[in-house]
Amino acid sequence: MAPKLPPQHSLQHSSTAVAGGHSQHGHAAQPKGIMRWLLTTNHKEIGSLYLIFSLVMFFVGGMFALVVRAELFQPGLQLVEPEFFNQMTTMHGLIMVFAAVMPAFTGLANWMIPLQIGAPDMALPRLNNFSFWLLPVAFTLLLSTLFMPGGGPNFGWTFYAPLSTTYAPPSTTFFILALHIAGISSILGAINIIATILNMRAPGMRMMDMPLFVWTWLITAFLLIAVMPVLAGVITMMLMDINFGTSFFDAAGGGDPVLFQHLFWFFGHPEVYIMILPAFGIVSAIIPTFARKPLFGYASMVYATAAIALLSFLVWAHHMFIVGLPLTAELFFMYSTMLIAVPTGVKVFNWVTTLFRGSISFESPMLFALAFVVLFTIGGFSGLMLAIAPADFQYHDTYFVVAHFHYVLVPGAIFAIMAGVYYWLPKWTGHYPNERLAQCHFWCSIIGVNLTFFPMHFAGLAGMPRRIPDYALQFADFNLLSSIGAFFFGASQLIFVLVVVMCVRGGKKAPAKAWEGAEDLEWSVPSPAPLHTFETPPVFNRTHHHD
Amino acid sequence: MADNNSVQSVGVRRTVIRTVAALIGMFAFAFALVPLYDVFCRVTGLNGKVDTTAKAIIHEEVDQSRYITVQFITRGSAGLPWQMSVENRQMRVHPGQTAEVDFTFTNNSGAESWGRAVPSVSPSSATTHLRKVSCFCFQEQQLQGDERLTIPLIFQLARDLPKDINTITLVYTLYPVHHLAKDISKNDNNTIGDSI
Amino acid sequence: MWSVVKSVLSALLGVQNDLNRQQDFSSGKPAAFIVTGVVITLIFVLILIGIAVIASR
Amino acid sequence: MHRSWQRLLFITSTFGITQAHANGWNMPVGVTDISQDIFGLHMAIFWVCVVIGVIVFGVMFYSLLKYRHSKGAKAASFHEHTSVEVLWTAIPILILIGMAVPATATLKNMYDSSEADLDVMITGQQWRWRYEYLGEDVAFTSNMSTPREQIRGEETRDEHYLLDVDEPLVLPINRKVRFLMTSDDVIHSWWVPELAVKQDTIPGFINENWVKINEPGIYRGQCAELCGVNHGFMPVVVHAVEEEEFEVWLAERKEAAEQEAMGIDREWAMEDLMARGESVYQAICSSCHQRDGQGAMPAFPALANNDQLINNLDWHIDRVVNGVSGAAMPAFRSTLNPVEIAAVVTYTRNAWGNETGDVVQPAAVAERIAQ
Repeated sequence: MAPKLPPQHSLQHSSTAVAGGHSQHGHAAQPKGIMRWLLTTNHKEIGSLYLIFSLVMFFVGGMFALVVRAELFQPGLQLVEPEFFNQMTTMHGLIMVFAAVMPAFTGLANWMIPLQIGAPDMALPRLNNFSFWLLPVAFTLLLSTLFMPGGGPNFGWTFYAPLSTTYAPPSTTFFILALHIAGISSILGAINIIATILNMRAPGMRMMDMPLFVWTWLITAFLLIAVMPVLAGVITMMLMDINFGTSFFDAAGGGDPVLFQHLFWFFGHPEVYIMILPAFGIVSAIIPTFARKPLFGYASMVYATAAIALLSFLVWAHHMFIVGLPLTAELFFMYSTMLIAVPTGVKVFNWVTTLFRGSISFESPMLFALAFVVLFTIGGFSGLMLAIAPADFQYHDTYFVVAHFHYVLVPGAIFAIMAGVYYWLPKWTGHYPNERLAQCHFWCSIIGVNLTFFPMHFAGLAGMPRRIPDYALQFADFNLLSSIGAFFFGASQLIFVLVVVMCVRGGKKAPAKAWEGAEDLEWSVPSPAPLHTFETPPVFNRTHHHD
Repeated sequence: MADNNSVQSVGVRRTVIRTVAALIGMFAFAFALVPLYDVFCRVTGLNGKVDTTAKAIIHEEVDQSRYITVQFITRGSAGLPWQMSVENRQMRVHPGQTAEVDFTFTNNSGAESWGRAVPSVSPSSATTHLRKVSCFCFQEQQLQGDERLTIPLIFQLARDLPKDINTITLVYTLYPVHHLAKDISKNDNNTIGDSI
Repeated sequence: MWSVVKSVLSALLGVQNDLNRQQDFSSGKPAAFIVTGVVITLIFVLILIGIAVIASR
Repeated sequence: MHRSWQRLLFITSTFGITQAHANGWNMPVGVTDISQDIFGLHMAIFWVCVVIGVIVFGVMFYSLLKYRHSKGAKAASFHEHTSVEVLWTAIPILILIGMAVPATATLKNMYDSSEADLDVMITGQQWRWRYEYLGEDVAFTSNMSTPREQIRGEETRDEHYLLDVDEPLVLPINRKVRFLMTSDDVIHSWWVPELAVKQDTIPGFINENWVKINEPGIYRGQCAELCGVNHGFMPVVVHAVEEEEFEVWLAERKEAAEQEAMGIDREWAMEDLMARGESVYQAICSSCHQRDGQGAMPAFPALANNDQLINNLDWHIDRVVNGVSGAAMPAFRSTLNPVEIAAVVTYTRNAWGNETGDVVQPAAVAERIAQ
């Protein structure tokens, strides 16, 4: 999420990273200006592009959320019509999932994976450029549907058929196309990451020596490879239902609307883990650094991540407890969902045990990581409650669910991204972020997040359904609090932009090893990291690592 | 170093080929899930989906010890000017007994049209124990203008019907069938100015 | 073989100590672990289905 | 056995928070055995989470305070401990099994809809509910009755803002009522929190659920699945009454239906049709075509000054009776009776400047519906 301009002086630095690497032919003829960014194949520049893009989209999606919260500020319809309200909830979800969180993780992967495994660049640099530039195309197309006749997608980010097929606005075909392009971008990114991690590690670095961020991203990339094609399949079926008269999801033609949900959640549940596993990796890097103590149970963490990824394919129908599944299916998915709490719990216990008997300091990355552990766990608890199928008959499609997944995604995924940005900013820019402002950002965000999402638990339990533009009077107090919190949270993210911009432009100089307890390979290159690093593979020194 | 590079690029190529193969496989798998799901539904009765192929009557001893109430519900849908009615809205049968009930379709408009009755059974655990020997729901029906057609449904409940089931509801929803030539007119209906 | 199964089972629980892990990774047969992992996952699914079927009786 | 286990859970878990329900902060306990079981499960898992949370966060914050770098804490270097790891894997599994047992029992109970005394078919439509008492010849639709002026803030909002309907579903207490649920268009979800019934209604497919209400009262809920523009405006109201009262009500409804049926044969005056038509229009049609017939493009065309409608009476009746396939316009042939269809057609043909002067008689509509 950080707009970080790669160092302009990098050409002089190009071979200083590790002595001996001579710049390859072609570096001298770098295009300038816009063409440099359009054509760049450098993993750091592309990483920055991803992060800038996702930050912009984070604010676009955030604006949509604020429209929703403004309308829900008090009962009655004041600002927008229900039709536009539905477009806003849908777009908020789509943009945040596909254009903010996922590209932010890909951006961090682009920047950090080569640095953490001692590779000179990603395995497929030109593909890397292409997969980034697909994103602006996809989301310009998606956002443009808002201006088409009939409006943009208005059927929720889960786009259940037949509301998204037979009863959808005409722009749905463009929505499908946009999602296809974004999906291809994610797939290409995943291929690149897998190829990089499997083939480009520094000599001597085995799989079990890799930092956890690399491990979690490897598993995430496999998840992407497995489920993005399923999403592509589902939206292709929708496209055919809408335009070519098939009836995959239309009961009238012998299809089945419930099939859509099975297929969607077969993609959708692993997708949830795609958005959280890299966050686990970031937090697992930050907590040991600031506790000055090795990560507790490194191997368990890797295995738990793999176990979560495998289990994520077995739990999809817990999103569908009330569609009328047979009893046996209901029980199966309840049990498998409850079991996923075990490896997730293992991770939390490992982080807490890493803190135990450490030597802990509280710089801004650590604050965000600690908030992640606490608030993600709270989201996990409500997830455990939702797993109890009979109780889910009451929770399903209420604000309780909204509270649950926002706790997992906002102070979960997004806080982890911000923690990662603060953690690696010294490496990217050569300057420490302004600690006072960063702490201010942290405390504002903590207050804002909890004020926004905690009351939603109560609203949901009291009976408020999701995705309604207006509500009964007994929900008024909760919504008032949530709306105030949302505007406060939104405004406090401007501090984040300020910190990042200030950090790019100057600040306290950071040494190569910017944090006292940091051990991974990225801290062996100078800060700011020159444009080209590890052109000669580094010597991997295992004693500094996990065993 | 050049050696190392070529080893790497071979590795990268191999990884790319494998992941792309996996991608294509998963995309195909998504489409394969459609028929798989169908088969799965019919085998397990999930979703109350009924096997739409005729079954042979199995001659088995009628279980006189219990009665099952079978309810019939007929529903219309938008766009098809047909009326569907059933002679008895419910009947009581013994498991193992073969039963017959007449359904009447009436086309209320002057033009011919095609329709299909989509069946659904509740509770879904009864689905696999319901044998339809003959059903109008197996295929699309055509009715001429103002035509009235009576078609019997012949079915049998299997003796091994779970003991806790005492009521079975069969629901038929009539949907219009748009044949290729008619698809264009269907799309016309979707255009704004035309519909009310 | 038994040690492979044991390692995969402990991996599913997310529990493995460094010593065993070193042994696993020096055995140099990743395929064995992957196959065992997939088989154990399938067995796990079947057991879960079995429990669900029995419980729904 | 399961039941006593659940009662125990219920009693222990309600301890100390009996006021939560009254405050509207927590899930309602509800008025059925199932809803009480669910509430028990909810509170039990909640307390399990609280206890785990206190322990985990306790250790975490203890470490954060005790082992501060600024206080000169020296880091230890341990990074694994197999027996502790086995323990913290095993304990959650045991807790989860402990939760799964009562949850399974409740779920099985919820799925047992056999031996029902009354069957009600619930059909979701954009954006209203239709209720049919199977075998009783009583059926009606239930629309939100909260006036538009309250939504727009032109009037004070009353106590049951957005949760009031013109015709509630009336059910007897102490009797097992089976719901058969389906939909005419998109997926809806019928939900009443105090009955703990939430079930998707799916076009072309049938779902089952059941309820046995213990206490008379009025219970309110809403559609829980996004179903289009007016998803937020299709409330559910259930009026649970004593069994005798229910029988009386059912008899009255049957009689009223017969009265209505007789109305088909008589000749109706234009004013009567217009008056009746206006109330039908505002209840049923106005959510899409708007109160003034101006429609909401592109999905809902205007009826006022619609040339096709004005010039073609047959087409107009056909659209109302048979609907439009693949569009939002449902077939009203089984939802509205011939009198209502005739009235609403007459009304739309003579309102908002559509001065055709046509009077459509119920008998003509009835003939169209069933020959």
